[in-house]
Amino acid sequence: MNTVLWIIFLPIIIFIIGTFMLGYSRKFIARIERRYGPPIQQVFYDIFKLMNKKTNISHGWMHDIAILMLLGGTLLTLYFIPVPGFHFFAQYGDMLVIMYILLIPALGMALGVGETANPNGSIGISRALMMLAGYDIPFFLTFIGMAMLNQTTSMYELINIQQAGGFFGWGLITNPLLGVAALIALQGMLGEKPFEVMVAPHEIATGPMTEMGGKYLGIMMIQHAIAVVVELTIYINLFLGGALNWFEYIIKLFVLFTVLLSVNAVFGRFRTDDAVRFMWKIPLPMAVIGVLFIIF
Amino acid sequence: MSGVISISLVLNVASSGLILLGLYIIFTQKNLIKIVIGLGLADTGVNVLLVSTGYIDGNTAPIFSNSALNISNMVDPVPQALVLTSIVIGFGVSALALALIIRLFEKTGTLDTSKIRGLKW
Amino acid sequence: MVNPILLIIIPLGTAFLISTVAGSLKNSTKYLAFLALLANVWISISLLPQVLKHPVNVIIAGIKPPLGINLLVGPMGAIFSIIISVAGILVLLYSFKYIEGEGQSKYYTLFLLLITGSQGMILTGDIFNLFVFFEILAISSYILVGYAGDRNGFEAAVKYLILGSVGSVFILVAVALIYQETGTLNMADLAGKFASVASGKKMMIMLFFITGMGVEAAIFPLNSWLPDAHSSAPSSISAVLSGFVIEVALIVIIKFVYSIFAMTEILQYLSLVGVITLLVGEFAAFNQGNIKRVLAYSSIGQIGLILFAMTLNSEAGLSAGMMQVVNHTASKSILFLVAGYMIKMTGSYQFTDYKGIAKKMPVSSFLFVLGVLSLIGVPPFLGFFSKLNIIIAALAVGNTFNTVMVFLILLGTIIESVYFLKILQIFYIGDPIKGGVKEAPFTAVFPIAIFAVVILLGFLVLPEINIYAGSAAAELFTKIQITQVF
Amino acid sequence: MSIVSGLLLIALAGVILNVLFYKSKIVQKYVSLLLFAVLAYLSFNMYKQVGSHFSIPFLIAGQSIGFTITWLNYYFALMITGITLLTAIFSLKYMEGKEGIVHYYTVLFMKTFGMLGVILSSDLITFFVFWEIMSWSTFSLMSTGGKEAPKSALKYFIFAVTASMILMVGVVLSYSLFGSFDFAVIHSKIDSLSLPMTGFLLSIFIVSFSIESAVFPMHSWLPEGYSNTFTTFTAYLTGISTRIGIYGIILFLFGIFGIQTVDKLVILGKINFRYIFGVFAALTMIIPTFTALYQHDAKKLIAWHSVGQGGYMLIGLASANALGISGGILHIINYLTYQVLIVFAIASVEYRTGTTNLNKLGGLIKKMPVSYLALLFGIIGLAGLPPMNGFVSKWFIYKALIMSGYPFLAIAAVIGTIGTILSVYKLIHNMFLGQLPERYNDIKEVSFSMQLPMWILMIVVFGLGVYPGLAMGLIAKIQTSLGLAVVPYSLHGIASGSGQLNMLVITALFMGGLAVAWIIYLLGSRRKHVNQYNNYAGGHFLNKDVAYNFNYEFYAAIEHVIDPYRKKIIERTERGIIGLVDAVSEYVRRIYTGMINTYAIYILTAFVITIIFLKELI
Repeated sequence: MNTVLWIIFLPIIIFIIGTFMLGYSRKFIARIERRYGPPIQQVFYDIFKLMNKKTNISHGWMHDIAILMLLGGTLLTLYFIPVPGFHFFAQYGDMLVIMYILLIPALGMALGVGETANPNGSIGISRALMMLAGYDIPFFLTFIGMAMLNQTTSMYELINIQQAGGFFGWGLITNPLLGVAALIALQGMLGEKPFEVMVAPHEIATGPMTEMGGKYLGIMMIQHAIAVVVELTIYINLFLGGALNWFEYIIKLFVLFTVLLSVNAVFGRFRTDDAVRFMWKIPLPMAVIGVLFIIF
Repeated sequence: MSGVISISLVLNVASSGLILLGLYIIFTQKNLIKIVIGLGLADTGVNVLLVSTGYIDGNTAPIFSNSALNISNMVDPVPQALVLTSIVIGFGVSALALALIIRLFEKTGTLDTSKIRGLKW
Repeated sequence: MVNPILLIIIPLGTAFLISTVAGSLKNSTKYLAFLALLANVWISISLLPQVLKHPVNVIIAGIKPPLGINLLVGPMGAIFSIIISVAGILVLLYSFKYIEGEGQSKYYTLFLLLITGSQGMILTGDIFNLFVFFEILAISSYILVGYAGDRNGFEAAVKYLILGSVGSVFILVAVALIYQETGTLNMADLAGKFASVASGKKMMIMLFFITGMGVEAAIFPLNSWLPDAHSSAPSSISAVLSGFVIEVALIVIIKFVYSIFAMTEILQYLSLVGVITLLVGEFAAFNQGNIKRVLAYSSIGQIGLILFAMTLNSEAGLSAGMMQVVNHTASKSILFLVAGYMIKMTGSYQFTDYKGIAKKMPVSSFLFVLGVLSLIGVPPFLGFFSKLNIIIAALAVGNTFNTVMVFLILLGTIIESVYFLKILQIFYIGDPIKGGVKEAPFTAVFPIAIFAVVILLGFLVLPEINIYAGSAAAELFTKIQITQVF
Repeated sequence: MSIVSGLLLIALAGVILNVLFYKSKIVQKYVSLLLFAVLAYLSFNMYKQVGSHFSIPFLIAGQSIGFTITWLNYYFALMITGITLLTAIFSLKYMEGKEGIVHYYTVLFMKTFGMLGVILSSDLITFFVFWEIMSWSTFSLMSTGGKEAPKSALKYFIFAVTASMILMVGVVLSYSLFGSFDFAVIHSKIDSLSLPMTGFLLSIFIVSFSIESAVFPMHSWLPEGYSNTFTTFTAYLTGISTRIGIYGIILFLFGIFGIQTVDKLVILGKINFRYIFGVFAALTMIIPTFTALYQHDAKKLIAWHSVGQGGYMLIGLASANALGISGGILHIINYLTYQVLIVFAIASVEYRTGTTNLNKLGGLIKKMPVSYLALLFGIIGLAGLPPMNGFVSKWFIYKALIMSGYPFLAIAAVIGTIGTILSVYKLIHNMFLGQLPERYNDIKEVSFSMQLPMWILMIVVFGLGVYPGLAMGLIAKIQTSLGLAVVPYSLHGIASGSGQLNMLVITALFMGGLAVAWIIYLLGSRRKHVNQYNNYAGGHFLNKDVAYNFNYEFYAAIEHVIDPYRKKIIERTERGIIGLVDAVSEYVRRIYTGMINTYAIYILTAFVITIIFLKELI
């Protein structure tokens, strides 16, 4: 019975956490730039406003389906990630499945933006995909390293193994190289500042979001909120020993997010090829050496 | 009659000398006519060799005109028969060669082998 | 039982008959030649079953060997005389329309002389007689090469003549030395006596003979005349030359090496020379423009392959070589005969000018394709089975030398299939060429079609071919039969 | 009259009929279609006669032409006849009015005849005979249908002839070693061989099959060869033709040599044969997929991918644990379905617009929705994303590689997948999304006879994606017949074992997520449809003659990063080899100088050389 309850309420809880985190991120960056920044619940207001817009411009049936794929895909990944107290679906799909499910929303958005027939959108998508090539290889290699070390690809078992070791069991501690490489890759995955090439407002008019307005933009912001939490949770489960109760989980989320935001706040944006070159020059060799350590 | 040098030795040396001379001409001379002459020389050399095979010292020609001579002191007649055909063949070939060279001369206007190189590679 | 001597007398007689009646019969001399060859074909085929039991020995003019000349017809001789007469009659049929003009009776006389020479070389049991038939064959092919009457024809004929005569000088020296040592000219008698000859002398004799006959058999360093002669001769003649004349010379070498000289050490050297000949032939043909020169070089390649197969010192190798000879005669004749009409129609020797000719000459291009496929050795054709048997025979010995040779042969096949494919692509792809190009006449296409039938349906008759080729190989390999001739 | 002779006779009948009735259109189209359907039906119920042997009494070198039906060749026969049937249906309309139709159908039948013969053969000689027929018909199939078709077909032919020559050596060598051509006999005597000889024999067979299935260093013939001919042929060739090489590898690696003998082959102590094979497969995955990024012709892009995907099958086989092998074999049918689906979509676009140049197309989604959907299903499969079947076999391969401890082969597979995702999005974006150029305004969707194969394949791709168990049953039988361990499969994926895979749950959850998103979507007010010129353009207005599309140099940045590493080693080595052959042939031609004297001196040299040789001989 409680699984059905979990299935209904989990997205809402994660949505609320996510939105608060986005609000917190705006406030945090504002503080660094010595201004007050909007209230924490500002993101709720934005989403509420966007959802009630009268005119929602759409460029074709694929544009609409893309938005559905976007949100639906993210919800799908949500269920497969073991969250404190609920890991019913984790047994049906392991880490490999999660890594691929993450790509469905990206593909959905790409198709929708392509449909809007706006070159800014297309440039944004091509940059997003190139960035994907950049960060995904090191991230996947760190996951392969962890999976080989513990001889399992299921995330739930990885958490249990790390929990058993206590603080020193954390992935970040047992093999720091993989942990740091994954952290840099995570920076790219979330699209934070040094690697924020796809939503570059100054260069390509917010890239994929140029033709998104009204409820389309609203749904995209909902999706962004959930996606941030999902990606952070993946890193936490792999390298920060997962979380047994919600309090520890939220603490870890906010601490990790602050680390990423602080990097985001102080760095300018890479050019796309420099971003990819950076990703292949720094985190990838680190991950390779980490895996070599595991093998020998 | 067998002086210091036996007849068959002389014949052998003569035939190989002739053959080598003939082949030497073919290898070096540029003029087609000279090459045909070289061929002729080589042919005669071979014929000499062929005849010398049948020669037995001190025997005479194998003709039964007077019954006094018996088989034992006669030269072996078989190679002589062979030489006959070989000479005829040699003659035929050189006649053909010269005819062809004349027609070639009509067409190319030169006898120099280095110039007649229409067909190569 | 028909006396095999007829195989030589009929063509010789008709040749002289034609030259005498040439004045009155004018253009119908060719039918006389056709009848002669028809008789030849019938005799050689009727000879085959009889020969399988034991070789036929024919004494000429009543004088028993070793003094008299005799014909010794073993299975190898019989098969070869069939090849010569069948290929001869088909090419003759082809040249009915191909050779026009008033001088054609000379052509047919020479053609018959050529057939006589090759039949004679195969059947004779006496080495000097072999030399005489060799000269008949050589002289008639010199003239026939120059028959076209153009600058290239005469140049090729002169070159062929001079090199051929140098070769015949070497052969005659060998014959003389043989007579000097063993005192006999009869092959069977010689086989017995040759072992007793001093090894130094034996080597000299073999050396002279192989170099001399090698010139006519187109082995690598000695075959410089072949590309010029085969490419500037009229196509029917190049078909005959590539078809069986060079194979006849090769078979004589093989017969001498196996049964008379019995020097098996030289076999490995000869197979090496064979592979070198193959590679030289294939590489030289690779970027040739003139279609007949390509086919000439490919003949050199195929001769190399046959030489390699036959000098494997095993019965399987010999029989595979025999099959390859049949395949090469048939497919190479197709290629030359088709090329003949293509040149006649388009007026150019360069195959790059035959773009899209398949649309104008569909039947002959299709036959050309069959010829190419069989030459390369594509499965349903005869060429595949002979090549497969050659490689089986080569690898059966299993030493590294043969494995390396097999790889080189296959490299040659790859190059051969590439340059033939380029030609086929030019034929079939591209817009058809302008000008009055139309299909070759029926009398030309008919013989080519029969050759095609030989290679296409060869595999139906495979078991029989195996028996005959096997018995021919046995005859050469086991030298006993040849000695009990008296 | 066993199924085998039925199959072969019908294929042969197809060839003969098409040649005889080359004038009549009915024979070409409908009779051929009927024959293909019969072929498909026959091969479908081949499983009844699995294990039966059928031989023609005709002897080649002492071996009769024999055929057997095993589970493996039932699997391949299904694929061959299925795809030929779909291609025939598709080309009913596609080949309308194109010249060279006679050649098209005759060669299609000959190719099917060759392929069926190869997979059904039970001994080396039959295998080789049909292999030659197949490679010759592929050559003639590839040499029509495009301007550069002959040149690229010749390039293919050079590789194919080398492959079949190496195969011939293998066939004859094993005959001389084992005394028989029959697979069963060779399999039983395989251990009697010394280790280096087994290694040599195995590498001969593997090299010749890898040339045919375009493994890394020998793949350069495939992209031009497959894309310069009719697009329906591209579908047919990329789909099944290169996979016969994979059939050969499976048959010889597992069927004849057996996994134990292969594992015995260890070189330099640690590296075993399979790891080397895996490295080549990994290179086959990475390099072609990233070259596909550079292509701006759809057919070339897909052809490069077919090389890349071949790498996945091989690496699955190289991992050689139960999961990996079943993943590799499953990937063959998965790949076949979505690959042919993609190329049919490209073919329909080419049929309507006349070009496959990605820089000139765009916005066709408005005019050709069905082809768009087909391409979408195809690229999701090709990229290996969950709902479609591509994901299942890639998941097997990843799991196997990680579990059996090959991290770097696994990461190579990941790099390959990412390269695929990038280039695959470029394909669908440049063709169907973005601005619709003016000249394609009046384009209509393709007719039903071209849509039918696309619909069928879409259903199969999605069906196998959700229920991989359908194919897993057959693959389990194949694995048992080859003597390999079987994977505990269930209808929706992997039932138990260390990590579960339940495609049914994933798809259900995805549909659930879509429903939730749809409800949220309905909360907002109605959408307002606008045409493509009502778009943000930095304050400027848009109209028809402004080309407002981003197609050209779609991945400029990543190309900029990769370029220094692209040394085009393959093209340079090929030019080097061809240059060498030309130089040698020029040099050899020069031997015949045309001077009589030099020819005479050649005779003398031959004479002298023979003396030297004979001197040391005696």
